[in-house]
Amino acid sequence: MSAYFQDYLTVGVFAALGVMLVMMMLGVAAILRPHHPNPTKLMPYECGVDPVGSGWDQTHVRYYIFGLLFVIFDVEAIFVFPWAIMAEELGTFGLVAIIAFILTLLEGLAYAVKKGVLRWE
Amino acid sequence: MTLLENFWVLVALKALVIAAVVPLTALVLGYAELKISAHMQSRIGPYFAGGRWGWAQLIADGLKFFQKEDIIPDRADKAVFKMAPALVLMSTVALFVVIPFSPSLRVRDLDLGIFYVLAISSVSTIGVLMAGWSSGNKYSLMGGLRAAGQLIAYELPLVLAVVGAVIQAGTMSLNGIVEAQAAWGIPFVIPQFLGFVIFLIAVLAELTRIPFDMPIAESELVMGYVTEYSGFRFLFFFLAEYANMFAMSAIAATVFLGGYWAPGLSDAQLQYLGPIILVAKVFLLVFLFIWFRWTFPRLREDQLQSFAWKWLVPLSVLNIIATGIFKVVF
Amino acid sequence: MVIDHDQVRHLSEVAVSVELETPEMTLNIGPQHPSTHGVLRLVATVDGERVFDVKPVIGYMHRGYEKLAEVRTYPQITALINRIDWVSGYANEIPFIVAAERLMEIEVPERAQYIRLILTEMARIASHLVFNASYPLELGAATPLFFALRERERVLDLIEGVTGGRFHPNFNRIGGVKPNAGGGPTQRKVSQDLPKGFFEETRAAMERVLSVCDELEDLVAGNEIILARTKGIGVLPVEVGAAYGVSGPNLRASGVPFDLRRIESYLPYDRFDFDVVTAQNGDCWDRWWVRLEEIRQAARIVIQAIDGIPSGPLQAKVPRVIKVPQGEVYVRAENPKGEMGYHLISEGGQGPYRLKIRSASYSNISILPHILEGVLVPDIIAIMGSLDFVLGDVDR
Amino acid sequence: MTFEAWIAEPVNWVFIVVALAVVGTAVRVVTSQNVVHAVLFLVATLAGTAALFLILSAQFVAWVLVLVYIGAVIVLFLFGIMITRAPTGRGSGLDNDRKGVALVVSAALFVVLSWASLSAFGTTELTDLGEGTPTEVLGEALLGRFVIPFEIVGFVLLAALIGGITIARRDATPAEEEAR
Amino acid sequence: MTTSPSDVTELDAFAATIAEAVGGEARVAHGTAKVIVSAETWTEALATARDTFGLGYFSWLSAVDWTSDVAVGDPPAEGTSERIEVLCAVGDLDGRLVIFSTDLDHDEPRLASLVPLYPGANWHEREAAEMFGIVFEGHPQLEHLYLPEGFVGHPLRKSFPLLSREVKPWPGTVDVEDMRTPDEPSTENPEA
Amino acid sequence: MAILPGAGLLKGMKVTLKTLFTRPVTVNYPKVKEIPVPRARGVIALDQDACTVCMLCARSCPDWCIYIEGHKEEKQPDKPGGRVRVRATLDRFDIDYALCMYCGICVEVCPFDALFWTPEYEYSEGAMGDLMHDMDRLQDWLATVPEPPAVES
Repeated sequence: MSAYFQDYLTVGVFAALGVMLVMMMLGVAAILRPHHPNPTKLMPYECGVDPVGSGWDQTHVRYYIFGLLFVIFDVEAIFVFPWAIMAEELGTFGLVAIIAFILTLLEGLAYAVKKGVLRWE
Repeated sequence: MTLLENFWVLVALKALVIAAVVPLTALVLGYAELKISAHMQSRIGPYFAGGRWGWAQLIADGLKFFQKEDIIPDRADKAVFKMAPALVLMSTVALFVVIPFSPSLRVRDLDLGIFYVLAISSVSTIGVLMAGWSSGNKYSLMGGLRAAGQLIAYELPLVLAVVGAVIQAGTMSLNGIVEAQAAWGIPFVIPQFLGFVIFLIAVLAELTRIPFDMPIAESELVMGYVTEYSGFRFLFFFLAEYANMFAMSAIAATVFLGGYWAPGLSDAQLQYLGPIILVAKVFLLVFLFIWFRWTFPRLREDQLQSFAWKWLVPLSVLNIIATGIFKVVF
Repeated sequence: MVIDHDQVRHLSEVAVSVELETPEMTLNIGPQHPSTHGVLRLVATVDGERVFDVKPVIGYMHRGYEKLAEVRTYPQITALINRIDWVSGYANEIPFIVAAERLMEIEVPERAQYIRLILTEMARIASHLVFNASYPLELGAATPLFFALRERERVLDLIEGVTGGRFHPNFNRIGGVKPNAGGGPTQRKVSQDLPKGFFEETRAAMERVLSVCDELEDLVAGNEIILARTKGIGVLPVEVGAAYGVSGPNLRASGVPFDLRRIESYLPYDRFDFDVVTAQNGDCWDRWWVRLEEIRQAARIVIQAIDGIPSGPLQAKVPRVIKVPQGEVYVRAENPKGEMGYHLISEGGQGPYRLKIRSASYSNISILPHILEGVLVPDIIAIMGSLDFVLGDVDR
Repeated sequence: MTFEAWIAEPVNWVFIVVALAVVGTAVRVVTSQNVVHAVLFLVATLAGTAALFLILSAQFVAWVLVLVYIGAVIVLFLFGIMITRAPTGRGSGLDNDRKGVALVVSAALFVVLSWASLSAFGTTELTDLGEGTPTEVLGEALLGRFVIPFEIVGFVLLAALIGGITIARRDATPAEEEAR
Repeated sequence: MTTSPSDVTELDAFAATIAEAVGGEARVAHGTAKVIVSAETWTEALATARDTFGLGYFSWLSAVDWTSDVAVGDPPAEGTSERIEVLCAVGDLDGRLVIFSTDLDHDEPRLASLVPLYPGANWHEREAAEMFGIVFEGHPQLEHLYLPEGFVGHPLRKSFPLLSREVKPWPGTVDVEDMRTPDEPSTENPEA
Repeated sequence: MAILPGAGLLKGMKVTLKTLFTRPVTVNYPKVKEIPVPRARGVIALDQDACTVCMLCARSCPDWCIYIEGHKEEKQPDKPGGRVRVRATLDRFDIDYALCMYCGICVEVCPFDALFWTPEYEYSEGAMGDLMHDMDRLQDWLATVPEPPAVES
């Protein structure tokens, strides 16, 4: 098996380990813990009064626009990585190209700031 | 082929070690937090369990959780509710894969190292959102949404802050980054101080610790996305929080503070001193986190967003450009 | 291409008003909530993090003191009323006792008045320290809590040393302060004068209080995060506050020197040199700052009082069984939370015919629906906490 | 390469298992009665796809998938669900009667895509399977041969950003402008 | 010093001026100024107080149940006419305070609400309404404030019994012998 | 609003760091105890011999938590020819600490010095009913009554 596959098999094993830890510990605890459910206990907590509404009411996420910004800048950041490890080899041309790329997007951020998007209403 | 060279035996062994290390870090860091915070507040903190200094306090707490009832609210989305802590813990455990403890002691040295860390750590947010949404509780939902909002604000500075170090090291492998610092003779914190500060702030936000703990903000949202969790499921969030704190501090120490490397030590010495050096650096950072937590209040959601977008992102981009120019021109 | 700006604006408004509009959610804050200081319930109508409307629901702790007072004798009522605002229990007794004394037309000995004043100011320090402890906690900082409570312990120890009670001193008697009690098997009825060493201990404690004020100022006042969370938040204009009956530090933070210690004459405050602390903006920050500064002023008064305390009897001559002559009187005092007053109607019996208790927190939080309109959820806590209320004082 | 030879490779078993899981969760995404569940199945689908990329040696792309899609796009999806009037509770009916049409369209899409990729890469064999493409190669390609498209991507992202801001946000009223 | 404020005469004059302006009667005793007005002129009187005399600080509002029909406590000393007296204390920020008073019918007390004048009267009127059964006309939300929904009775009415005292016998009734000391009052329980 | 990490944050950190190296003020409670002041109202002690069953305390208690029963007893004269005295004897003297509000009125009104405050505080119970202290238990507390403190004049 190649080292590459070993790498990611290990990652897979560890991801599984996280889940297994949860299951194992819950399994052990299941033997010890009591189980006496009653309707009050199973009620969602709402500061001691009966819950109003469903708990799944829609809420106004005011930072939706931030989410949008984030996706776009995340993509940008990812494009920077392949350059970053090769910065020296790619030389001035690479540097100019990546700065042009970054500045293009910073312009977007500046636009967002100017438009007042980065404020909550 | 000896037994130890077999890949599966080796992976199983490492998995066992990490399975022990994760709860252990949570115990040690949790205890450190209890004691340090107590003394910062002129209290003596835990003193009963285990006799001296109450060293067994968290072990007793852990045992207590074994006999706690597992309550899943009847309004909850049960499948998602049960999955959420597993997902959070999974991403935490997976983080431990790449932490290099010495030149050879590590689980795996991934080629993409730091990039892998960033990707995996963003997964836990999905777990938090799941926990918040599935509880069927308003505080949880708001907490989950705040956690997600926080992630989108601070994931970016986190990603951008390491780019500078990657440029300097010319690799994304964590071992490679440490070796680059060793070869250079100074840790990256000195040339990349700005990057380091931004990374630390972003890590604090990622860990939802004060001053960025709006997702759990107990004075507003009771306990945020973990409000409905009890017993062991609650413990998993606790475990994940501290294990994550350890892992992220280790990553920060590796990328910016030279990891297992210390000046003046030979490779052979680093082989066995490495883990101690790394843990010492981790504790330094953890102490800093604890110190922040017990000194500062929390920001408001909108203030945090603007802080990230108006200061951290432009600053980290500037840092990248400056580092790039420095690297290419000089 | 020409962009039709009207068109764009129109589209975006549609997007905002139709798609992004969400149904309102009712969020309960309390009664069992970490930051409501007991059992207060706020029914908030929120949209995301924005609050439209807040309806406080009180009464979870209503104990009916006004009714209970109608069936009790005057000494028994004194024991009850220090439970109204338990954070500054001692200060609650004063206006009631003074009200009864005014109807009986009793002149209280000087020394007793000084002791009352010293303990009242200590109660004020204790109460404001609790505020300084809990307010940063509500903004997320846990440590100031312990610093403030650490020094409050010293003050409470002093109060306990004199009165025997930490929270509920029950130390005032009509005509003076508690003259005696079973003192011990060998020395029976002894005087309850200040215990030996009280003056030095008080002086030392006031030093500590002043130094913890500096510490709190370092921890909280300079903190940029606290400033961001409190400056300009929950601004309360004076006229609005007055129309709601808001009093005490909350009103002084808005800029008026409305301090009943200067206005009324229930205790000899006119002999002391102290500043009435006011601030200008009336926001959360100012309310915090006024209380911190008032601790310093109170410590100043205490030190002046122990320096100038006269000797003499502790109790005026009063009949063994107290009957208050017919009449009615309203006496109000500057309590740590604001105006605390008792409207006492006596028909000549051993107990009052009617006792109306005007408590400060009740009026102070009645302004919540007004002041919380349109704020963010985290600000609810910041503003509510800055009003410094005690549920016992609200519900009575 | 014969099917026997292909199936003899253990890595291809993994591929089959993961691919089946991806298809299964993808089906659940569209059949799920609850939007949030659908999104969570989408997470699983994306994770499976990332695993497929890993098998195909494209490790950078795989983690990009995790970072951008699971870490960012999914969060955006969940936000979107929460701010629109989409029902998020349990068992809220999401069905409609246009399943047939959708099935035909997606089948057609599948055929077209399969045909396109088969005709383009059908005979290409991955020679360095199990090696893991070094990211350096990506960097060289991106800033070398593909530098023009790379810069264009920057502009496309900028356009997306400005478009998003314009649509999702109304301009401040003069009064608000004043207050700023 | 504690028995009377120093500026009694000034207070006397102030109360008299107000009483004259609102057509009421002023009574000052023990440093407390009280202006008695009729129920019809209630809102006018307070509007005058607020606008003409600058009494913009709303201190409190409450009521007294004057009756000889008492379930607990002592009845008034020399009998009284049955009525509900509403008291409202308003002041200014310089320290003057005047208590306005008006008498209402004992069985069906009604009074105009002060909420439009003083928003702070909201809770005080709600409290008075549930405790005494007064109807405040024009109040925006005359619901229970302290008492649970569906509570029957008005607790601060003198005829309302105190349950805790009804269910438990008074421990002081047990008597071995008459140990009354000369200055001790009759063993009448002051609370029963 | 933008926040730059500034001097204020560092100032606060200095305070907490300084406290980290000072002695804590709390004590290790069951092992170390803080001594309450002599006047502290912890629990009420009863001197049975001094009590004359006058009921003053029970009558003046605001929440009726004192229960007293007694009977008359004839006491023969010490020396022959003396008068036969009638003496009230205590049968029951209970204080219900679940109800008591520690106001101290009973101690104050007692004309015969039969009741005393003592600062003892460790008498919490698992069940509310156990907080009813009978006369023997109250008598036991008498040993813990401290000397009154000296006073300032």
